[in-house]
Amino acid sequence: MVKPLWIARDPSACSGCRRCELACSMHHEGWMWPEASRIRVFMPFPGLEVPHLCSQCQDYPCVEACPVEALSTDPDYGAVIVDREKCTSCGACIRACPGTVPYLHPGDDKATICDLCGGEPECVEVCTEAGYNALTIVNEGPSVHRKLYSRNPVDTARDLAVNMFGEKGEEVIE
Amino acid sequence: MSSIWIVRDYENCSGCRRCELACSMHHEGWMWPEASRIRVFMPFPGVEVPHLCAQCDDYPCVESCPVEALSVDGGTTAVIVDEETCIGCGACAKACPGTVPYLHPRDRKATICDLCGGDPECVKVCREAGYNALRLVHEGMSGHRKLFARNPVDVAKDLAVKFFGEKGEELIV
Amino acid sequence: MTPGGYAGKWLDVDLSKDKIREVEYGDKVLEQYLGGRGLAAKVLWDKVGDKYPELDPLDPKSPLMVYTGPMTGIYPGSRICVSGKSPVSMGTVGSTAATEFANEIKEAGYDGVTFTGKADRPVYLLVTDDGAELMDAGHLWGLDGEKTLIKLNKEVTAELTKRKPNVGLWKDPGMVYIGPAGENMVRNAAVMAKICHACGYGGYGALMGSKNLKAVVAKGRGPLPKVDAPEAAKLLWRRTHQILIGRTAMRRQGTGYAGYSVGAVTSSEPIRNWQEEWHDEKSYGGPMFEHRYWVKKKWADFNCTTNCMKISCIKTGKWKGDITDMPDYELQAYCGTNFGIYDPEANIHLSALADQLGHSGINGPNTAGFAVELHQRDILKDSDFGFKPKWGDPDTFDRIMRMMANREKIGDVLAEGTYRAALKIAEMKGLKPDELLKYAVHVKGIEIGAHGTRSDADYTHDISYAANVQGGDHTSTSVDGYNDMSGAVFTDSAVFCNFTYYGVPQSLVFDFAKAITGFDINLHKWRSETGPRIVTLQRALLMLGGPDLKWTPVKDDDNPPRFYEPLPSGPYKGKTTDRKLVDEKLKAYNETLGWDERGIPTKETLKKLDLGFLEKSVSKLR
Amino acid sequence: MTPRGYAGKYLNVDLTREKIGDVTFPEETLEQYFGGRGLGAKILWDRIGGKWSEVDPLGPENVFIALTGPMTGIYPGGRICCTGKSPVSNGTVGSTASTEFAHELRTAGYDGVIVSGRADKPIYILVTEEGGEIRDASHLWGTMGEETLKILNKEVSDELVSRDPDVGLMKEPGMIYVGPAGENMVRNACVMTKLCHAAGYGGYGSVMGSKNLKAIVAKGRGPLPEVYAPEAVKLLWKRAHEHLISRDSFRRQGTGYGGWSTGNFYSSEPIRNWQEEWHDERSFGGPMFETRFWVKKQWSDFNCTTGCMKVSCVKTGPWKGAITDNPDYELQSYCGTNFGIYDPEANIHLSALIDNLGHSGIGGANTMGYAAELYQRGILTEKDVGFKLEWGDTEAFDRLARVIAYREGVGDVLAEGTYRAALKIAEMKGLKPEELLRYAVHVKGIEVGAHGTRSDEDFLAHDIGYAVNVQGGDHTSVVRDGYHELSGSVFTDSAVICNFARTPQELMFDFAKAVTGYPITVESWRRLNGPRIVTLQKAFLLLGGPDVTWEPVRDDENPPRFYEPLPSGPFKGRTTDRELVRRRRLVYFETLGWDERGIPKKETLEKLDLGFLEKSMFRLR
Repeated sequence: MVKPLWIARDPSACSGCRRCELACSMHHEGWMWPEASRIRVFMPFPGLEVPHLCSQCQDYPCVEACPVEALSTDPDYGAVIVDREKCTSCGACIRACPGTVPYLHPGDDKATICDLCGGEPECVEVCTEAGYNALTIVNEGPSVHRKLYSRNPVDTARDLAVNMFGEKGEEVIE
Repeated sequence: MSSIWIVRDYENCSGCRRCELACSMHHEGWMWPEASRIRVFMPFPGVEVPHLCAQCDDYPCVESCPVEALSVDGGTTAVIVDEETCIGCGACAKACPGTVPYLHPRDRKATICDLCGGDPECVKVCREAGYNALRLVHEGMSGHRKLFARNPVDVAKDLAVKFFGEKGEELIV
Repeated sequence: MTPGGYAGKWLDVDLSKDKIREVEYGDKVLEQYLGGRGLAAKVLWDKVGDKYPELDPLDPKSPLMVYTGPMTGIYPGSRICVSGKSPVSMGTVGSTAATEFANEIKEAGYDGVTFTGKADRPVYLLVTDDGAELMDAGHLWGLDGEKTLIKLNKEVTAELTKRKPNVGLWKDPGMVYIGPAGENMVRNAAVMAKICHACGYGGYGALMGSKNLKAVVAKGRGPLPKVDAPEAAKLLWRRTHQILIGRTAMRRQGTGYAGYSVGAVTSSEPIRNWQEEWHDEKSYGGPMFEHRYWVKKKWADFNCTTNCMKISCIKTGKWKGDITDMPDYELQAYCGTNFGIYDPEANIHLSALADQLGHSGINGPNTAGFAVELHQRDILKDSDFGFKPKWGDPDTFDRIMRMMANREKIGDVLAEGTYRAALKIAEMKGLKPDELLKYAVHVKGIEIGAHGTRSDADYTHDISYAANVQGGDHTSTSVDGYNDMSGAVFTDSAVFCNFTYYGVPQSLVFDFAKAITGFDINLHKWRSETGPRIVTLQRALLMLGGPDLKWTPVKDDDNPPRFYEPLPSGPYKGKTTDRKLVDEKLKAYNETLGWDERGIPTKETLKKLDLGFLEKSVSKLR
Repeated sequence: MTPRGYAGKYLNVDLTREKIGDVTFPEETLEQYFGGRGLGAKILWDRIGGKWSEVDPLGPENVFIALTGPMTGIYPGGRICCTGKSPVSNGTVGSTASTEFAHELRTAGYDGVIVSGRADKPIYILVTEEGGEIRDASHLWGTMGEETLKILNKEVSDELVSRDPDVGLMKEPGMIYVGPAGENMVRNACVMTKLCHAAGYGGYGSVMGSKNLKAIVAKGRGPLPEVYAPEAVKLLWKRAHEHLISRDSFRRQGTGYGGWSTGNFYSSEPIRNWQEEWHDERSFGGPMFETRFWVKKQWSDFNCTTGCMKVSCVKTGPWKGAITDNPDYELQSYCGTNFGIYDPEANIHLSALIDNLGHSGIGGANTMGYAAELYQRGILTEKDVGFKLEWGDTEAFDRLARVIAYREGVGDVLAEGTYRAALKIAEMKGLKPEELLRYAVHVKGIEVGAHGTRSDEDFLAHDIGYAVNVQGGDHTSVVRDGYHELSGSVFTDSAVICNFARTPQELMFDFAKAVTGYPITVESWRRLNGPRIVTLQKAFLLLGGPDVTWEPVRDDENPPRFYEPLPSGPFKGRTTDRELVRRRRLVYFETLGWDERGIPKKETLEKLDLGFLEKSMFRLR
């Protein structure tokens, strides 16, 4: 059984500091590279920051969609693992993902997906250190709700806008 | 003991009132919400406001006491009530900009937060539950503190507008 | 000497004669029935006795109990229990809701109130440290839940401040109240609290309405009652909270994510009056409620760190300004998928409306769904409604719920609850009752909670409702006559929240109960003696029933007909409740509880459980 | 080899000839001037230094420069620095604002954008890894800040996705833009970004407006520039954030609590155009903003954990839908107490309006307060203004802001900024300039920040703070002693990082050294880099022109009002000590190696490697 670990995310608590992007890219790429971070913070309108990362859907649509089996799931925490040699940058996993989370790496153009840092995500560390708790580790097993979190960040932002700004919220995002 | 203050973030208050229980258990020995030095008001369900002493820089309550029953703890800056001297006249409650002090249900003595001598119980249970509506900070005296001595109904009116927008203005009358 | 956890005094209010007395119950009765659901059934019998079958629940003589329990306020998740002869099942239901009223009335020095008689004008009872008094509620009659609460809050706080001006600020009083549905004696109306909490099952809103009792308000300044072993209680209090704080998913999602998962995963969610139980509408997922509508994500009741409650608010569009909780799963299902609605905003509106009108969020919409299915099957026509009802159309159900609350047109018939409405409509349309009862999803008159039995993947199975003395009440379903005796029967009698019971080791909870009360109370004794005593008493009252209907043993100890139709869709397509298994387990259940094969308590069992006083009436049933 | 910490090239845009190319600067220049405020001054000298006095700041020859610094994006609190010849002071100001535009530019491979000339129709510049391009902005011209941001966000995101469709979701671009005030060349208009962030001082919004330049948008996907010692930087980065996270009260309050405390504690808050500086209106206290209006309580800029920004939203009443930041202290005071307004809701509305119009929250509101005082004193009548302009009347100041932004009626005069408006109105009314300049609270044309010097209790502003500041009334770069502030605001505006994200100086300078590899120390910056930049800016200020040139010593002075005794509060009767200002001015000039009139001496110019200034400075001595 996959060890229970998931990154619970609360966009309304996100401050927009993007330290998760920096911590993640420093960990995986060796240097600050927001666009190569597995977690990217979208800001369709100032104040509406939405951390966007893989939710490890229990039916893994991206893994199913890959024509060359470059994607697999890690046995411990159920993260999606990308085999960068096999990946042909065709973008099938991007289209298959309900939230369009994967993207092609600006460096090697390969599909880039969160691997949960082997169980101790860097993004969660810097977020909890700063006390925002927009990202928190929860010891919960796979559930159907995870896939629901895989949404287009603009849709999440539209909801946040209404929650924060009321009626005006409906006008701030085209 | 460095000067401390309890930061209160009303928006995070869940309404569980464990602070009332922890405080009364500490001071009275048993669960007694109405004898807790911090009391959670709920003018409308969902709009909970923890109401406690803010240790104003000019201590209007201490000044107003006709029998000098109130004094200030030099270390924690908390207001200390001398129960023998207190005659339960309620002058301190009237003098307080937020009407925080109240007369103890048992003996009608003025009851005000003493910051548990520096390690407040209410903050502990709030932090334990992860709400952080009450946070302890080590900060010197500041004029801003007095601004937090507000009537909980006024605070609730503001919270209601933030939560519910226009509807918020009708909820707390 | 009052046992630990009890204030020691109960109020006995005769509304006809405006007389308020204080009564006490001996240690023996308290140890045998504890409080809430158990004590209410005993007090009901003591007041009515063998004339029970002739007593019309909505008659002034019918008593209404508003009871706490010894653990209320002290154990996490304090609730109030409302009970009496149920206008719906003719038995009794321990109907609970979380509200500060519960700990406030204990702080005022009372464990509960028993109402009898009927007030000549709308009144509300105000309980304070100085005693109880009846106050005029003329200006509150007819108001919806929200306005009632706002007005009462201000009025009572002002009154208390006037009486004791210089004690400092008065905190807000706790209260339970009824909405228009209760006032108009809609049979399954609820007793409301805190805008969106409800004692939903049993129809006690109608009972309050029948007594012209608009609300019961309490404000106390005393401590919570002393306990038998304070230090042990404090230790167990901390330990319990640590466990509750550890349950991250429940705290984060509450039941607000189940509107999607109960349908998609366990295929046991009511869809269009239970015609289906599976759906995969992603638009109805938890995040779609959370991001757009939850304005408060951690809302807790007194002394609870589960904070499973959330507050939703619609800020734009037609229903701008609607406020309710997340909505919790039962209303996400019944005011959503049960209407064929998968839009969170419409669901929040209909849930808020059900709460404001004072409907039970489960029973009211069940009847509304039943009515629209009758229209779908061409038994009810557009003329009966005054418009063309459509599945999935929020306005349809908005109008039906208002019509039911105000008893307008077909609403007057539907206000009698699904079972009686089915009988009445059969009469009106000249059809055989069974042709309508086919679509009525209820057990013993009580509309079933939003957990089906057909997929068998949910926690509700074969005899969960069939053997349940509280009929369709999903919060106290039957299992095997032993384990379920220490479930809701215990939590509804000690009166604290089910959600803070499951997930905490039962041994810890019973140690806590012992530390509080000092009674010799443990898991086995509760499962083999105290639990069965309460359930047997409830069974007797249920089977005595009357005056307008009586349940037939065995025949009515069954699931609704629909629960034997195969599931039409989803991963469990074709599966249904196994009737043979139901019969078998029902026999085993009766046997375990010492009832005969028709489910009537035997003479020996009554004696063993110290229920001898029932023998005279029960013997007539055998 | 690209210098460490730099992307390595700057985008050079000539709008008249629509020519776009890359330009680089020798490593020695980067080591001396670093970036932002410093490098901007050097570029300006190289481009138009020779004919500085003749260059019209609102003419095509002026150069609009948006620069980052080596530490931008890497050190907490990334910002962009806008500079050029200032239409307000005729000198230069390193005007910074926090924005994603800064690090997006760097990840696109550029350290800055240098724009000269003037486009014939409204355009905006898009910078990506493929380079810079000029795109039509006619559909954007005239839109308010919020609209511009929404439309551009969508337009550029769609464009970039269409160019590379299967790369996955494209994050939003970063952008700086101007509002109607900038388009209509209101002199002190600012460069806006991220809805409510502004490069407020210097009036560079009008410079963009004068070039028909509506916005500059950047989107990069590369890493942040390589640094000299990566491991050291990562360690220092962690320690810097630990320090920022430890400042609890500032993270909680941001500057949103200042609207009450600056007035009440320090008696240095502008009230009704600085007629008073003390107030005790509790309705304007921090909690009154926080509880009712702050819908987001920790809003941070790129790579910063201070989270001093907050998002406010007015949800009810006539101004329903107004969205802005806390407002930060400068706008709480200037768009609040300065108008005699103590209602948080009105203050949020006016701050949001001023941001959306593209006014500078300080400059624009100072001019509006000035007009209101002239109205109070009867110099400007209801006929002149077109409506009643009473203190505390939010509607009136709402209209006034729009009238100035669209240069309607008296707005056209007031759009020239407080100083020039004073001169013009004196002319119109036939009064002596002094009679009008008495109420104008500016230094070197730049309206003074919301920190008065009279109480001497303020934590920022004291005697010569503004008087000898080469950026005039700019409160973020007030002078302390010609020594400390050089390693303070001069450094942060050249490294282009946020003033509020300051950590202990050794940590910041170790960080700078680890990023660039240059042998920077606090000492070297205070003795060489700092004075060099400030002296170059002083030269620009002295050359001045074409319409105004500041008189040495006479204009190195506080505004007249700062010598009137305080009329109220605990420091009633106190005022700035003119004699102390005179003495400390001389000490300041001496510290920086300038003569007693503030003209840089020949040997100072040699020492600071500013020999190229000698010819023009000689003429002034």
